[in-house]
Amino acid sequence: MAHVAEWKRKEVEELTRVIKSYPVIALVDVAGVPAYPLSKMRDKFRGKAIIRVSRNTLIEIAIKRAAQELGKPELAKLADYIQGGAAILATDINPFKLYKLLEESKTPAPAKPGAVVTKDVVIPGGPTPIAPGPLVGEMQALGIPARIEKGKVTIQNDYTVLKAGGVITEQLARILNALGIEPLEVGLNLLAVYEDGIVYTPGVLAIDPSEYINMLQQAYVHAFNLSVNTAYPTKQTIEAIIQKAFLGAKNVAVEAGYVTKETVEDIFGRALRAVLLIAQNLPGELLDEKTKE
Amino acid sequence: MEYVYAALLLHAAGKEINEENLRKVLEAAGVTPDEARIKALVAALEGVNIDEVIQKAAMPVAAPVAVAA
Amino acid sequence: MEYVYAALLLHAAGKEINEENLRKVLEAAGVTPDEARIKALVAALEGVNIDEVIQKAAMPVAAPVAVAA
Amino acid sequence: MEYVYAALLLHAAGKEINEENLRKVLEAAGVTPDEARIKALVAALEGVNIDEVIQKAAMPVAAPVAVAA
Amino acid sequence: MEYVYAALLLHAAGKEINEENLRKVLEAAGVTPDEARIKALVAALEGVNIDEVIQKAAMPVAAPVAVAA
Amino acid sequence: MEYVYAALLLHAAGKEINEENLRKVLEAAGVTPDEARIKALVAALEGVNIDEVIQKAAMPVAAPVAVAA
Amino acid sequence: MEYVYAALLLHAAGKEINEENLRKVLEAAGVTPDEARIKALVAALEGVNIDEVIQKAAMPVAAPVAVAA
Repeated sequence: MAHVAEWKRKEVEELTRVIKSYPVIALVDVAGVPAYPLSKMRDKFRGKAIIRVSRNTLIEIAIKRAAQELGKPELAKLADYIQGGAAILATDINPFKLYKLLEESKTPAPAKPGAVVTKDVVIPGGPTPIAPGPLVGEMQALGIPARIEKGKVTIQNDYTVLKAGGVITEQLARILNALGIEPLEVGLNLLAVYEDGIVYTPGVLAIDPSEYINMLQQAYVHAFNLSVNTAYPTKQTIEAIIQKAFLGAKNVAVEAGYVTKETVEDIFGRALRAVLLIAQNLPGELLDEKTKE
Repeated sequence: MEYVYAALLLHAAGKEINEENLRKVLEAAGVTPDEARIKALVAALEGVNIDEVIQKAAMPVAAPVAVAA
Repeated sequence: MEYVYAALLLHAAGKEINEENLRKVLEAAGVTPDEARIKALVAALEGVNIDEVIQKAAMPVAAPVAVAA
Repeated sequence: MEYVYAALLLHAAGKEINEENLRKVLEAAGVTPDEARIKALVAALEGVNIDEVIQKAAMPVAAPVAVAA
Repeated sequence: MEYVYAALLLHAAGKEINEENLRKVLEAAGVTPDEARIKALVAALEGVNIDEVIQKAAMPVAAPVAVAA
Repeated sequence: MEYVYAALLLHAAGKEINEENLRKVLEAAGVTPDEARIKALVAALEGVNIDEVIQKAAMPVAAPVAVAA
Repeated sequence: MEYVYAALLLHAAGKEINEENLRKVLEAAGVTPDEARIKALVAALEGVNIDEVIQKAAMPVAAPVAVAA
């Protein structure tokens, strides 16, 4: 490190210190994030996380040094994920929550030619502020159902003009900007997170909350079924247990044609329905007034 | 269900649902009436407004299921 | 409806639904049988699968269910 | 429904549903058993597959019965 | 479900659902009562309006579903 | 439902659902275990195939109603 | 499902569903906790109204009625 400039040495020392003082160390890509959103992000995470933008090489050295000094070899692997304009985000926040927070804090940005969209780009149906002009022809050329109504360009119905993963062309960028549609997202892209000997990648961290909701409901249904089916009463299931027993008893009585005040309606109903169903097949002159009603 | 049909037949014919009538109808249908079942049925129907029950029973519960074919 | 109840009673009793049997059951229920209606009923029920109809009438409707996962 | 509950209790306990057992259970519940109802229940349950029936929904069907309009 | 049927039997018979009564009914059905289960059931039934709960079960299903065939 | 969840957790973990294990899990969850409820649960689950029981709908399900139009 | 059962147990016990509590409950059940799964679960359940979610699961649904049109 003898030839290393003084500022670089200080920078690495500072980065190493930050990495060593937080349990959760994330690598984020700040390339393409303008200064203003980045400072807004810093404000948002103030007190919860420290964001340090630096050169990729210095970040790599700092991560490896911190790993060595802490005796945590797994931490060094985080350096493998450095790409783009990497920055260190050090925090106490659980990696999964951190990913969620970063995703939620992304803000929409105007279309740029050559940019890849992460979500489908939909042009909503309805009137637009655009006056008739050559743009209408360009829209129609892309399949957008644009028409002129009352002197304004109107979109007939919602139209997906670009699928997720698609590249914005110069022409589309012009149209989207004219329509005021911002199809891009600006924010910190999480590259990888380290905590407790594990490096988490976005693929792992992108959890689907609805899956967990489903599992919760499934678990509850399991508990409910177990309780009711084994007649082990709990506050939440005692009513269902009583109902199950009652319905079972009623079923048996109805099936057996054993008339009680609880079953008379069902039993007579069956007989009556059988009669009505048969009556459907009978010629009209056989039906008496009651059946004809 | 013989006993139930017999009872409903009597009711539809405007006759009283009592032990004797049930016995006669069942016998005419070739059933050897079980005294206990006859008595139990008559007892169970005591105080039951059959017209009301029939009317309720005839109404399809809820609306017929809407089926998208 | 008496005629149909009588037919179902015979069916439940395992007896044939023919003119004679219907006449006997109806008379036991105090109904003066109308020959034409008896004949028409017997004719109409030919080819009807009564067991199937009864089963349909007994079919349960959806009960409140806690969904199995 | 006392009689039916008593029968299902016996069934769940793996005991035979007969007159004597029903009588014992009903008496233990403070009910003075009615012989006719006991006999009728035992007779009615003959041939009924209780385990199967219990699982079926109790609700009568809304079999869309199109009554001739 | 023995314990629950025993409880419903007592309820239908107009008797209190307490440990002693449950024990008597279960024994009459030939079940050796498990004290813990009896206690758990009695505790769970506290404050439960059985008539209301049963009536809810007897009610026809809320709304029929539209089913794609 | 704490007790049921504890039992399901033990089952999912491949552990025996016995009084001691239930007690440990409940205590770890900050619940002071009620001996009667633990005993009742263990008794209720005896001989029960838990995998089967948790999948079985608790309420009777209507059989598919085939209605001929 | 161990992790989810553990979460519901904590919820039912009125305890917070956090990493430490989950770890304790799982360990008491003889499970060696997987840190990643615990973290993911805690993150996923943050802000989720569990009572509401459960109630939706418990909602009685009409069983799928297959109707042949």
